[in-house]
Amino acid sequence: MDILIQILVTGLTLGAMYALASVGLALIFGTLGMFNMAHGLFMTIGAYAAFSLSGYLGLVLPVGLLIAMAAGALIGVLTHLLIVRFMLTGPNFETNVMVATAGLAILLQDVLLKIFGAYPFTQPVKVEGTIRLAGVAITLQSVVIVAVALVLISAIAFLLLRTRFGMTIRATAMNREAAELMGVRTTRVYLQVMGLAGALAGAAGLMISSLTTLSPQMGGDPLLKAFVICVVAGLGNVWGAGICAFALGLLEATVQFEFGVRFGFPVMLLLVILVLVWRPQGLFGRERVVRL
Amino acid sequence: MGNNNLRRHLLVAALIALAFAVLPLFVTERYFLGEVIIFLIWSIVAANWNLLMGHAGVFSLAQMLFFATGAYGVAVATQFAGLSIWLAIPVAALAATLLALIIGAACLRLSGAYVALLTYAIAEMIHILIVTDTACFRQVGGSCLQLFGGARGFSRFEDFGFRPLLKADWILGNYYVVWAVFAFTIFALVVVIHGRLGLGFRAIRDNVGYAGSRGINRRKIQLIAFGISAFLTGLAGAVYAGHFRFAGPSLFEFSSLMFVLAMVIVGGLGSTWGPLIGAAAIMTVVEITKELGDARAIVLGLALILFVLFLPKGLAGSLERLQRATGLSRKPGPEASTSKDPA
Amino acid sequence: MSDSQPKAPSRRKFLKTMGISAGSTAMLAGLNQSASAQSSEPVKIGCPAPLTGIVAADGIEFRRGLEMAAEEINAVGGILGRPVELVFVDTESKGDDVVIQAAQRLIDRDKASALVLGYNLETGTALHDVAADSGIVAMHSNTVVAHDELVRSDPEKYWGIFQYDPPETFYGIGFLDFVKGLEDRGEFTRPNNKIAIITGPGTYSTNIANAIKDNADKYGLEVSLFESVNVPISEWGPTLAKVRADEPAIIAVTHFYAADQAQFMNQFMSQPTNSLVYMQYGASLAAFRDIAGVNSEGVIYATVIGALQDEIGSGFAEKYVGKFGDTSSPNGGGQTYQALHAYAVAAALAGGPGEPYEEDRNRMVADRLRNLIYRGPMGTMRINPDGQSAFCYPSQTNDPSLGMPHIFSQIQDKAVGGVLIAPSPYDVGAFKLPSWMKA
Amino acid sequence: MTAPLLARDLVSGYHARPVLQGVSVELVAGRIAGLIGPNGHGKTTLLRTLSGSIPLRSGKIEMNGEDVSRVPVCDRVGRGLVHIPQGDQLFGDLSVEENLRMGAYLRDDQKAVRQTLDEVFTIFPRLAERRRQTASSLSGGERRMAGIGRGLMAEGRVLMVDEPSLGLAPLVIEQIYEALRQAVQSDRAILVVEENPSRLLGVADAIYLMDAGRIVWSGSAAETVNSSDILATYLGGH
Repeated sequence: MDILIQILVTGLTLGAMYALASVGLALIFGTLGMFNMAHGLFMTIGAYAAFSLSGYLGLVLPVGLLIAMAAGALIGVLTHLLIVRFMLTGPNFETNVMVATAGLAILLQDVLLKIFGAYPFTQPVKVEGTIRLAGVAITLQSVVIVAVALVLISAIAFLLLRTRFGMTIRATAMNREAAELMGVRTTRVYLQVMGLAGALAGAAGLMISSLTTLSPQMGGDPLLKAFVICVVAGLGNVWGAGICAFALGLLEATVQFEFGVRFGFPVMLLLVILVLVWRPQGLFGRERVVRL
Repeated sequence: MGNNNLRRHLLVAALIALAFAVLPLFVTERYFLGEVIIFLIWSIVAANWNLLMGHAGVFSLAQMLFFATGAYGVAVATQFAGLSIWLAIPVAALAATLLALIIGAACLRLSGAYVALLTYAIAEMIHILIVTDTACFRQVGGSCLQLFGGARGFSRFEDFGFRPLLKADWILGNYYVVWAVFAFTIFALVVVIHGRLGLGFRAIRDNVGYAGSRGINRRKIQLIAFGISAFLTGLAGAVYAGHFRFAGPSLFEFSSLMFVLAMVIVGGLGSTWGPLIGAAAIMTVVEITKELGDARAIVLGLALILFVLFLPKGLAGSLERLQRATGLSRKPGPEASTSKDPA
Repeated sequence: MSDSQPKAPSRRKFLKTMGISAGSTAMLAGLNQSASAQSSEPVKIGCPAPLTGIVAADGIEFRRGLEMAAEEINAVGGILGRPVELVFVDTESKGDDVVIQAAQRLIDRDKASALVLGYNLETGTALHDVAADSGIVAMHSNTVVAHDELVRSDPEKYWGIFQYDPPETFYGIGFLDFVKGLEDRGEFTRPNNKIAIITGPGTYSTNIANAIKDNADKYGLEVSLFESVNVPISEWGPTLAKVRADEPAIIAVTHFYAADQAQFMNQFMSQPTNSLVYMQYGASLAAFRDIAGVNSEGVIYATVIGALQDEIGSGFAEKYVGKFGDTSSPNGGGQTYQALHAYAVAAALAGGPGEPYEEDRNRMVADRLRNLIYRGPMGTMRINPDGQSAFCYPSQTNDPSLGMPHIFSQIQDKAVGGVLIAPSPYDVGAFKLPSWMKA
Repeated sequence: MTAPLLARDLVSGYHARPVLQGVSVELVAGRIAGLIGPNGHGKTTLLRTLSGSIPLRSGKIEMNGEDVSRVPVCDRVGRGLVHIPQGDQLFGDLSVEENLRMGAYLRDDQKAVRQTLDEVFTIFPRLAERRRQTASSLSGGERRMAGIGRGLMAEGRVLMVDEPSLGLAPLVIEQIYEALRQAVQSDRAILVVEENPSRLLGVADAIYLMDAGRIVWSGSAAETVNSSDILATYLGGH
């Protein structure tokens, strides 16, 4: 029983982190059809922003969260304005943008290394303390992470499904040209999506850094897992990504317990390989299937 | 036209191979020769990636996995199977080919970014499994050696054997082994790119539906591309392992992948000689940044962004355009080379 | 080192302000004075270090340690009048191939007379051939037994390659001996006979873990868990669940990344088991205490190369932290710091270093190094001629002045770093039963 | 009086290949113009050029006397130019009603939008029945209705419809043309593209015949009837 709860807690915590990391990625892919290889760095920048400004603006979580989200949104918007915008209509957008954002990731990571050094700083913006559930201790920060993930994902769900802005994003995602014929300024929609996804990444970065530490390469691992989740869920499927994140978090925790820690991630990757080979549209996906 | 092209490029290949054959007459410094060896190897890897990505239109991120397979193949074959390195090299290249055919078959139903994801997932899974393996396969002295070398990889296995033979000039022996693989590769690539196979590549890359209606089997062509590219890349990995006496997981880390990708992109995707130009350019710039302090990552990152944005055809493309512009209009300078093509 | 010092400073104060100058720098200064300056050509010292990538934090400490040592050496006239000039090449936390390239570059391009470095990730013997081929001295702290084996296989070729700390194989047995010592003195009574071993990937971690595993039964211990984890690992839930399901008397974590170890403690402490917790290397770094905070208190860690807590060691640590800030780690920087000082003394004694390929000159430096007993902030460096690694105290010699101590520390106050609890005579405090354990 | 839409000597195309080689068209308020011609000769390209989806290489597009040649798509929509593209081009995962509301994307007066929505539902009662269904679940005819309905939602002054009858049952075609006839009565200018000219003969006030990227013939509805042999030559015996 203890063990079951322990695995559940680990799985949900992992799941929440993965969900935060992958929802933004899915949103960008779903709307722009682009793999944002710099998404991990968006997270890292969010985490460092909260870390650096917390000294001035206090250590309260909501403030830190806002800073992280603002920083993520800013870098998302800048990425769009300075890089993505120029490539959207060009040939080979899909592959070119992967290369360019990968370059951006290398660049930003090195800039962070030069500014902050490699020291693994601890994230001051977090909640201390533990609670007990049936004899198992659970850190409050884990609870916060799960809560933030659920709130943010619900907020995104509400935004996409229930607002005019969300409808515009979805319409643009489904058919850019038709959306333009409705009078939608799709370049602006893309910009907003990049900002929104950046904000989500920033929040994810803050949450991840509160469980681990800050380091310039901290985004690499969550990004990989976010890719896994997005593929398994079906690329661009925001809901699927949220659900899959929690499911895969639980799967990873179970595999780690049953078969050994080192098999956790390889099993997830194997899942991606199987999904891509047998069901390329993902478990929940319908749209944007590139098959020949 | 195709035949003429083939002959012209074969001539270029011969000149390049000749130039590198006589280079050690002028350069004796071990570090510089070592860098040229590495340049030759990265050129092979980049050129083969370009074959797969630029010519056959398969955006595979498993390139360094093929390279590592060649290197690991040599390490495992010499260390565990007791094979001579000269036998181990072709065996390792064949192992890379076999792996590529399996991965290629798995990729057949996918295209574009999906291929990138699948190939990357495969490479990453193998990477993690190797790196986290701590079970001793064999005890070597006081350390244990895992079946695939673990996080450390293999080192100090049998090399080409030039040290006892050439003494202080051992590196010349290594140089000519690598040169031989390089020369073989560039001739092979010219024949592939400008021969019948290349025609098929271009047909499927440019228009899949059209190529299909012309009876060109996309799956078969892409599998062939995977196979050739991986064989030559594996060969490069094998001689790399022989040169450094090393095969380890860092060979197929993400950062290594990006390093070679930068060469392909900067050189020019889909060109013939672009990857060589790109490898030279990137290595030179990285070398210069070492003098200026540590700017390697910034240079690589910027190169990837700027070239994709502003020079998607790479240095090879710009060179060609410059050549055409000056050749046609006899009017050198930027005005001549800017075309007004809105596409 | 300001001019406005009182004329006769107390010895304490002298040590504080001068760092380790009391010992070796004075000797070097003496040598420099007696020799007429040979030339003003700088002595190039090359350092291939992991300045980026996963172990960049350590690589940057190695650079700092060298910079501080070079400054001190140059302040007393360099090596026989020639200033020391440092050249760094980033090895990106990668493998042998990159280290070989970096070393070759430092030799051929920068004309390095010697390579002085800390460790490079997962490359035990990469630079040996490069340095040997060019006839220069190389000093590293890769901490691998493979070094000894290679040097032993061809001592004539590897005359100039030194591992200035003992190989990692001493860690495993040293740890078990340490626990036995605690038990013998009645400071610790094991609640059961089980030991849980958690290793990371990589030769260093695995070799130590295997040494503990293979020798556990000799100490009456039974391995209840042997888990391999990957890098980075932040969620220890499943591993801890296994630990909690079968409570061991001792938990040994040989996965050596400070941040990961700190997370282990944070999650362990939410529901601790009645076990002694031992951590390899990472816990010795400031980052560990910073991240784990109060949860770090009670942890035991060991290193075969760490700053001692005596006058020399503490003086160095203070100066180092004063120079590079609170997030710097004297345990990292101290390695290269001590190595460069030792090299400078040996080179001066030998009448100056040679350029690459000036093998005879460099051989003299190597001979001096081989015979030098050098006492720095990390303890005594004395090279074992068989294998050319530093002697380990107490595993190889029972004279503390003749071996580099395998030191065990316990974090007893998160604010000040570990208290050295073994071996004597370097210990400055006693083992305290961690708060989570039942007496 | 200036024309709601006037195009002069348009040249445009995809990548290196120009499709339109100097096309001029004029639309008149309250009139339906028909554009006919064989497949693959630039009819759809003309519509996409007019709406701004394809950039103009040379020539000039004016709306009510104002040059809009360089104005982006969404701003042309803002000026009242509505392009109902070929095929469905619906937003598959949105409901029918959401699709229709997207048509009124630039309109702020929500009350008026609701009124237009009711009007569209009156014209196409089938859409009212299906309003909660996702667009991708509709039948071919229903999708075309939704597409036209979505175009009507914008209340634009110029309506361009690409192949409204392609592949549909005669009854549905009749319904769709009825909708266009109603639309033109509120003084709109309409351009309808059809491959089959017989559909347009009773509807259009003027006909343009397009071939190989040029307008090769144009005339009023009456002239068209008299010149049926020209049409037959171009269209291969309809």
